[in-house]
Amino acid sequence: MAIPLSWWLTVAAALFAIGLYGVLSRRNAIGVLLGIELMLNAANINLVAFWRFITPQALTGQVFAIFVIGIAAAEAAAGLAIIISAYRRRRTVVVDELDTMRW
Amino acid sequence: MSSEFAFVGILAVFATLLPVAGLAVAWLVRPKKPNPIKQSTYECGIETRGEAWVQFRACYYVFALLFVVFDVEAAFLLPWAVAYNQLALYAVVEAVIFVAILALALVYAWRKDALRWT
Amino acid sequence: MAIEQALQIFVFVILTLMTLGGGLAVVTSRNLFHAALSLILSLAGVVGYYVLLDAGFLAIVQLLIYIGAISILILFSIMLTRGLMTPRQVQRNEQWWIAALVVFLTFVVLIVALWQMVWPIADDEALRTPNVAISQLGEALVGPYAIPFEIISVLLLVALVGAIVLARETENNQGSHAEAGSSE
Amino acid sequence: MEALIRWLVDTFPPLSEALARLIVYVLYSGVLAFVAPVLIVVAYTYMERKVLARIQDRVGPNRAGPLGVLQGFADAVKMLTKEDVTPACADRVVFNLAPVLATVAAILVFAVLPVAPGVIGADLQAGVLYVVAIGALGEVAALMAGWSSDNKFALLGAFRAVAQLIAYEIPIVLAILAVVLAAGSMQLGAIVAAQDIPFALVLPVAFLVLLVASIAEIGRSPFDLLEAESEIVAGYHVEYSGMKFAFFFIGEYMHLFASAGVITTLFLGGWRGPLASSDSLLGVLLGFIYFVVKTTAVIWIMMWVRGTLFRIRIDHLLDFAWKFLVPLGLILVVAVAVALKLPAVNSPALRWIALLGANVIAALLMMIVISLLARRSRSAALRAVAGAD
Repeated sequence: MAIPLSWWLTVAAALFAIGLYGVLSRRNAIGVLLGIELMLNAANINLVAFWRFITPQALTGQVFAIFVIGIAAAEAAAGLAIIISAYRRRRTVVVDELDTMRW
Repeated sequence: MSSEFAFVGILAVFATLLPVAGLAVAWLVRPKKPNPIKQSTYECGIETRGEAWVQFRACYYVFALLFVVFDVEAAFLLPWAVAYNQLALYAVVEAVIFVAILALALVYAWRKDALRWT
Repeated sequence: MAIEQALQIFVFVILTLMTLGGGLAVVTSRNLFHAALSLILSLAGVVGYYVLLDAGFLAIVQLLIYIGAISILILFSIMLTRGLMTPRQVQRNEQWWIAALVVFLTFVVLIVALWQMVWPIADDEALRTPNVAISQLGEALVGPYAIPFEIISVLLLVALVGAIVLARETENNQGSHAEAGSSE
Repeated sequence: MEALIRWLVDTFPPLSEALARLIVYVLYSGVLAFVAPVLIVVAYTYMERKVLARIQDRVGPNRAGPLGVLQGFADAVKMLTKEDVTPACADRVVFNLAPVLATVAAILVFAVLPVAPGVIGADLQAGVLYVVAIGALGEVAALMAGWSSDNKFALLGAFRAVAQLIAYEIPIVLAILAVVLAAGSMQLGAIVAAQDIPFALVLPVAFLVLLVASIAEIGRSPFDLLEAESEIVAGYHVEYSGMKFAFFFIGEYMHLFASAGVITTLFLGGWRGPLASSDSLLGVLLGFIYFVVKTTAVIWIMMWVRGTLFRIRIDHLLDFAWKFLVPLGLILVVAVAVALKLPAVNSPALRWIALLGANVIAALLMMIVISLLARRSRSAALRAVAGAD
């Protein structure tokens, strides 16, 4: 293994930070969702890296990563449906303007 | 890194080179005489009205959704199919339940007429 | 062996440029369609990461589900919510600099923490022979992980039902009005 | 491949195993990426024109070279020297990337195809899944092309294309699932090795599902809605001209050959045939010939279908995928799984019979369901008519 574990974790942390920035700074709901996808991927890189370096004989890391991908699919499907529904009712996908649930 | 994926990587690089080289050669030999009429949008011959961003119907989304659901199903069922010969009977029952739940999703979409192209 | 290691590092650097560069473009691009395409680039980098980590099956699942399905879904939704595409409005909210600060601090904390940590790395023998058999993965999915396996299918069913209800509800509310602008 | 690597190492002692492997890989991927596309496009465009001409009672190309065999090269020169017109409003980067991605996606499938005994670029553990996953890149390319052209027809074509491609990808996956169940592996090499009887004979329903869905997946008539000339000009690549269009075209024919190759590998025994083996050079060559002949036969069937059937409507197209092929595939997978676990199935011969039985039962079940549904919708329609009176 030419690349040590800490490099992988660093890259994953960087990707996570980028995704977090996207979630916090985007006005567009779909942009927020893109940020979430980045964060999920960062988590997945960590899972696979830990599996490879710490428990390479076990299956847990890979199985978990597959479950995360499956859950990400469900999350994207439901999230985007909500966004499309909101767009069709309110004609906007700007997060700040979707505030009916605030009160 | 396994050697099989190394081959896929090499092939990916070469496969990118082909169109890039082709486009580069074409860029060198082809004539370049642009004018505004030529570069306008090619639709009906009369002048284009409005932007290309016409509103699309939501039923496209429902089909994409079903696709995602079944794609995930495939990713889960294929390892099961590979291991099938080593599996006991309970594993078959589990997978049948898994398929049945997803078939339920299809039946629901069907019953709700979400599959109809209106 | 040294050549192979150098090659791995080279590939790793390229993949990192793809992943992080794509990620940066995702969060900064003004054009949402470009942001989604950058997401695909970033995800392709992650596919390469999985290959480098010897998780070949996972790499292909990532390609199939993330690039093949989820990003198509995202591109579709971007095209369905068109209003935001035409005006070149600012895509950042007012608190973006607070967000940047928070994110930077999080990143620093994470980096400091993970570089100080001593990880219980497996022994060399185990590192050389990772368990990558797909058939064992399949056995695990219906064996010890049987309950999550079934729950995933229920989750997908629920997500689908919810999404269809949402999409249909709005169609009924707006009736023919919404379809007036449709293209076909 | 492995034999060639070993031969290189033995003949040129200073060569290390890794280096020999690298040389072989570079050579083979060079062949796949540069030689194969040219040969395939020239040969199969010529074949397609001749076959269609014969079906339509015409002569077909007969000017360039004897019998018009050089037509493909003539087209290549024409494409190369054509002026490239990019719409003024197009998003140039994405516009130029789309044909590149379409070509790359089509070529990458060849990495896992066992084209001759022992000749396979990468016998990935998840080979068939890789084939399906790479197909998804083509969808992304279509969306990129349609979006960046800034043209209503292109965008509409891209939407239609993707709706169609994703609809028919699911039946493909389900048919493949049946094959994987029967073969017990996702490696294409192992699937070929498992076909003592070609799977087309024991899994005929899965074979037909894959064949029909593949025709749809490569967007050929009767499923050519994505480039229906009479409706939406030319689909997502309306605005492309010259070499950029040519690369969409190359990608299409590479995709055609790759799909037919996958069908051959999964269902027709791949390179298997009398005397084909990896032991001798002759056996390898013979295996390659069997592979090409079988693949060409599949392509010929696709051209025959194209020349015979007319384009179907988009709602019928999607109905056919979601309301017929997908349920059929689901029933088939369950039936095959159950058949393989029957206690009586304990010898190879019985295994084949059980598989065939599962296919027949799945087809019958689907027919019963369809006829019941058809009867119900007919009576509902009749009631509606009666109510209207």
